[in-house]
Amino acid sequence: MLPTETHPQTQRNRPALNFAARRPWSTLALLIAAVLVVGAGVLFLLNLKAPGLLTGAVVAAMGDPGQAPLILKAGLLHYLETAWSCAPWMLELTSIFIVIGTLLSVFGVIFALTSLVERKMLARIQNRFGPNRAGPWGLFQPLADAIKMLTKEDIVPTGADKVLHLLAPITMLVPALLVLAILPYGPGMVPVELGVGILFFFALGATTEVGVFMAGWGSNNKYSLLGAMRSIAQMISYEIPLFLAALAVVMLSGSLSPDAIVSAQDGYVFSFVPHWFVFTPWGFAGFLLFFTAALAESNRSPFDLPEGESELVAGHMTEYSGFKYAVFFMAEYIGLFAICGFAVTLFLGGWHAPLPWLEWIPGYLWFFIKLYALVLLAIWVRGTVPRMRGDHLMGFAWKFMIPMGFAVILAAAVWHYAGGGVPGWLASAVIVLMPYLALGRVVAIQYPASRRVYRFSES
Amino acid sequence: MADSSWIPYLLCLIPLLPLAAAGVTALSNPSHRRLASGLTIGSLSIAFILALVLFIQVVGAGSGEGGEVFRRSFNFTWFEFGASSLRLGLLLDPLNAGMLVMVSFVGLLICIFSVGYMQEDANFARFFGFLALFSFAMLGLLVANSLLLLFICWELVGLASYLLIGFWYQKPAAVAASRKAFITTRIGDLGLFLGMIWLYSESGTLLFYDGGAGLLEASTLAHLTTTLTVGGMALSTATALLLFCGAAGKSGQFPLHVWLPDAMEGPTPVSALIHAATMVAAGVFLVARAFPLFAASTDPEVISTALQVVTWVGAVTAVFAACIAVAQTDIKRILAFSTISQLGYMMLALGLGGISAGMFHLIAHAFFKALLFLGAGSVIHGCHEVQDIRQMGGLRRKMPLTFAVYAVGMMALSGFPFLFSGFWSKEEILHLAQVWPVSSLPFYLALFGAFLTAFYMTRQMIYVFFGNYRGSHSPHESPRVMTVPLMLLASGAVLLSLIATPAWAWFHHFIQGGPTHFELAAIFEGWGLMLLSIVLVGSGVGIGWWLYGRRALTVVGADALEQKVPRLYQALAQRLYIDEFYEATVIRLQRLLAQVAEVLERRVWAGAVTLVAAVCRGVSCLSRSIDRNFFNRGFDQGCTSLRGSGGRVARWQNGDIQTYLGWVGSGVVLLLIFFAWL
Amino acid sequence: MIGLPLFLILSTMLFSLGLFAVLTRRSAILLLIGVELMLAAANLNFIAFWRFGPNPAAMTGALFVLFSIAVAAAEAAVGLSLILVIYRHLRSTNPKEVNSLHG
Amino acid sequence: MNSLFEIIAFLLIGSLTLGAAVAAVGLRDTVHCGLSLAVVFVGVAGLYLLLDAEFIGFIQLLVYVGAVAVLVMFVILITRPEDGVIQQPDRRRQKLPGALIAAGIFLVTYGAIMQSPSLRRDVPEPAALSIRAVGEALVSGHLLPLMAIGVLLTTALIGAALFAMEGEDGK
Repeated sequence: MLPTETHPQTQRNRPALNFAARRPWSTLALLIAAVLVVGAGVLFLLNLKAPGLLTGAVVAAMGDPGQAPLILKAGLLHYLETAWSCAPWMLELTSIFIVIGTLLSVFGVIFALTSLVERKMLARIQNRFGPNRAGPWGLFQPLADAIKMLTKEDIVPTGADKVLHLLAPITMLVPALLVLAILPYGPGMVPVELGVGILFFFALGATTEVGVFMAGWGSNNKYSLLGAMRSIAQMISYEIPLFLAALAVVMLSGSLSPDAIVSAQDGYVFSFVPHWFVFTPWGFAGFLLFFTAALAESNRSPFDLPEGESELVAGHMTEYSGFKYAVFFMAEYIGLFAICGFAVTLFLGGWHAPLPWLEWIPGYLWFFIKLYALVLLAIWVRGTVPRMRGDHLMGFAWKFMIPMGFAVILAAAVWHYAGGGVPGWLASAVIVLMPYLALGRVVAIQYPASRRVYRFSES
Repeated sequence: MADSSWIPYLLCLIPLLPLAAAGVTALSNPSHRRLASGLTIGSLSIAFILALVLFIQVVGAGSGEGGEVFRRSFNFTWFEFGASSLRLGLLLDPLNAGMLVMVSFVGLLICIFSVGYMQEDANFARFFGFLALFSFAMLGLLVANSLLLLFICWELVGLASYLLIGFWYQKPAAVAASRKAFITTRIGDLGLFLGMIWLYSESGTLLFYDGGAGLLEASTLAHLTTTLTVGGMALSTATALLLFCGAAGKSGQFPLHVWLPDAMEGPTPVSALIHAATMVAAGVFLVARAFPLFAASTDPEVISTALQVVTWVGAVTAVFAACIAVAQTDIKRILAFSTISQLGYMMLALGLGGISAGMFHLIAHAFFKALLFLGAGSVIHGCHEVQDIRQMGGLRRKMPLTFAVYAVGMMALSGFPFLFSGFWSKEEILHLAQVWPVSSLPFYLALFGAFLTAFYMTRQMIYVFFGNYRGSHSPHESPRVMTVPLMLLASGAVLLSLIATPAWAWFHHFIQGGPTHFELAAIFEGWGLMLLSIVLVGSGVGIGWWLYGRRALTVVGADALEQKVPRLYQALAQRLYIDEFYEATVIRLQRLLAQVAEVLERRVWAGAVTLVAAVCRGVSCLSRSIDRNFFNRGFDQGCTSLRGSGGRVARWQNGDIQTYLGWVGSGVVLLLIFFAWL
Repeated sequence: MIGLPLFLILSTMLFSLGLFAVLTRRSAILLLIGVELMLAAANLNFIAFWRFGPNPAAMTGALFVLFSIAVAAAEAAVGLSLILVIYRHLRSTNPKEVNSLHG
Repeated sequence: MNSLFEIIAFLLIGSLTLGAAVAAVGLRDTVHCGLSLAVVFVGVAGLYLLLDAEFIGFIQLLVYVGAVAVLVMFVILITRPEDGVIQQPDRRRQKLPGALIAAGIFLVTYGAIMQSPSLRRDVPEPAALSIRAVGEALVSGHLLPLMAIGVLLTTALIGAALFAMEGEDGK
């Protein structure tokens, strides 16, 4: 790729901060260190305010399999306390680190797995095998990718804003990781017991846009900047329907903390249908709304216009290579996991078992099963649904999703005050269906179905 | 003729006719000579007829029972101001009835005469206009029942005399004479005016007879005599004297007689009418009219001082004028001085209490003096405007008619016995003077006056008519239009004596009331006095003939009398230097006052005015400079500095929000400092 | 000991920095940034006083900050769009050049 | 507010915010200023957390970092002159008055703080900012402001959109 001839004046007349360019390992170390430091700092802060799992050495029923991780942690802490007689704050510190460690490792594994699974599923959808060279059924493919990412030379475009180029991946990954801290993996297993968990989630969701912008701007490339602008616009416009759907759930469950929301979905109807919000008319519509907005938020599948391979190559990530690109990649997936986990807590009853008699399986397993189900759904959607055009993408958000969001809230309110009986169901069902019908009509009028005309090949 | 309602119309008609004539001639074209003369003569003749009718009416009414004199007064309100009103009135009584007849008759004759006399004059119409105006004024004066109306007509008469004296305005002498006449009569009128005002303020009315409240009626007179004024003099006496001043001025009595000789500058008919018969008689008429005022005194025996004054003034004037007349060489001047002395006689008669004597002498004098003047006029006319008697002589052959008529006049004037009215009237005056209780000096003065009169008249006759003609022109007899009035006048002078002889003193009773009876024997009643006067007249004529008759008179040589008493003659010729005396005193004082006033005027007032002007100009330029320097410049200064500072402040508002905010910030800091550490 | 004064001092520093930015920077956007800094400082003050104030139960401080954040957001939006228009019109964002009302 | 962690946290976050603020003010490149502004907002959010006002902190994060910072970035990009480098005339001279005034205000308030009685008051125990209480307060006592804010926001945003949009038709 020819070095982009830069306008003489644009030559920055200050010493280029380009140590990253020449010493890849140092950048790698710097990246990891930055991520860890920032993550720990924020968790510290949160923990100070809301001592949750991290510090609470709560030992519930010892034998309950659902509490296995807690029991382990308690045991370990007990051991440390007795054997190494550490100071209490030392204990606290270690417990925090234990939780962080488990979280990172679990989601790291899932990340690796997903990258492989995604490529495998896409391939299967496209009637091909997918990566199967590296290890049995391509199981070591993620490892191969990781090594590739690490060994690749980290190229920083000349004239690019070195600092921003470096900071962008960090500001993308950190919020994604932080969001994991508030998801209720199991009963009592919430890393940070926050009263405003949902709000925390949306706040950090918002910060990713800054990262995208940094990436776009730092790479001193018109197209990457353009891609960044587009993705930011998309993320902002889809954030609102996301928020509205969550609002409906929050309104009904009466609290912003995920734990409360999950507990609100406890119990079963007709002894086998769980109280999940998804099984309520507004809940189902809300879940659909939430899930599509979630896909858009994480720039995937039908909404991945900015990074779409056929559009602007990798959008704001084109100028990245090597480990920084890996970080971006990781941030994207973890963002997806987080948002799916969030969808699970909001609509799919968090760690509650779908059927009463399945309750013996520990809560956190249910959480991850549902989470991964959604991820697979996302991958499936990615494989099948065609990419949306730019203005349709934006139009869809503002013209349909937001009104739909309001309809869901209205339906929820009606459902709530109608006491959950049959009339409540019917009314909220009607309210929910109205926008869909309207959408149907609009689409029918604007884009009447007609035989496809092949202009260049004879039919 | 029983009711007397038509009398007032006639009374006011008599004066108004000449006025109408005067008005028309004034407005008409001066070239209409016949119109002017015709109108004037016509109006006077009608007036004369009406006067006759009234005269007959008065005579017919008789004196009524108890010696009451016939008197009708008709008063009307002239105008009202506030509560009081000014009333005028007309009066008819024997006194003014006679006068009316005399004035209108003489006026008529003179007008007829002047038609011939003024034939060649260019301003013929204007002359007749003035004559008509004069007649109106004189008649108005006669019929007036109010002192105010009398005064108005009195002034108009003065005006007419001024106009007529100065008729030939080209001659500076005439103009000076008219002005002199006007001013001297004005001085007298001043006295009359003051008296009138004083009377009005005291009595509240100016009417002579107002049904009991009139000025001359008993009640008012009583009031006037009782109130005393300055110097203890009775009010009536004081006012009487003031009225007498007016009379003296108009009739040319001693102090104010200087204007009459100079008035001869006017045309001769004027002199005849005004300065012989009528106007000069106005003064005497006034005294006669206001006689009750003059005679009023607390106790009837004592003769009021006013009358005494009148008597003395009359006597002195008579002698004084007669002496001067002796030394005059101008024919009209001699007659003028003789008029003054005869007026003195009339005043003397009135002073002595004899109203009828005075009035009779007045009427008689009017006739023969008019006659003499007109005679002189025809002489002058004949000698082609020569007035100096030394250049005449021997005219009895050239102008026999004028000589005859002139002789009749001369004899009447000097008082030839029995046949002529002059004798009887003078006789009565001498009789009254003889019995005057106060002193007998006026009697002797009167006698001496009579002698002098006879003397200067004979001198004049000899100079003019006897001897041979010494002038350069060829005298010729006047035309009939001039001689006929002369003859009428002459017959009048003679016939008048009939009504005033002691035998049948009709006129006396007519004027003063009382029954009249005819008895021939009474004619010789005062024979002693008559004999004395005859002797005096005879000696006067004799001496006159002795001095002038025997030798040929010369034009340039000294006068016969002058040869006898040259210094006295010269003094008398120069009118006893009265004019020079006036000139030296009054006029010089006047001039001095004038100069003082002029100096005062130029120095003081002019100075004051210029001073004020200067002050104003100073103040105005001061304010202008203040305005220009202080206000304008100061104001401009203020404006420019304002604009400058405005500009500087404007620069602060340059739209740069950062500077704004900077100031805000600093403001906040200061405030905080202020409050935090306060 | 982290007490109220420390927070106040911190917010005053922020405020003066913001003011400095507004007074000296040459670009309109930086002015806005300065303003945002000042607003953040003010909100910090509110919360500090709410936290250390006598009556934490009364939510006024917090609510006030909520409303202030909303208003600040609106203000930022309008401000930025204005800057946009000015830039499009005058081709420069230097406040010194934006000093006339006409045109 | 006395545990070691909190002190360390306060120092860390405070210095972070101040540093970012100084950067926002001082840096030459506006883009960097914009980003440092975002960092300042994050720092302030952190301070809110320290002051036990999580709700406000996350709202701050959501509103400021999410929207305002991005908006600022957008406008900075759009209004960058083509040549990329903003001519900075000699800024030393103009800065002096601004600096003086800013310093003045700081010193004055500093003095005021030092004098004020707040120093001596004891630190009350943290009161949890319960969301429910906030919600109720909003809806009941402060309903009018809430509505007003709604109206304000709509009008402001519509207006801002109009301004920006106007440019579209090339005026």
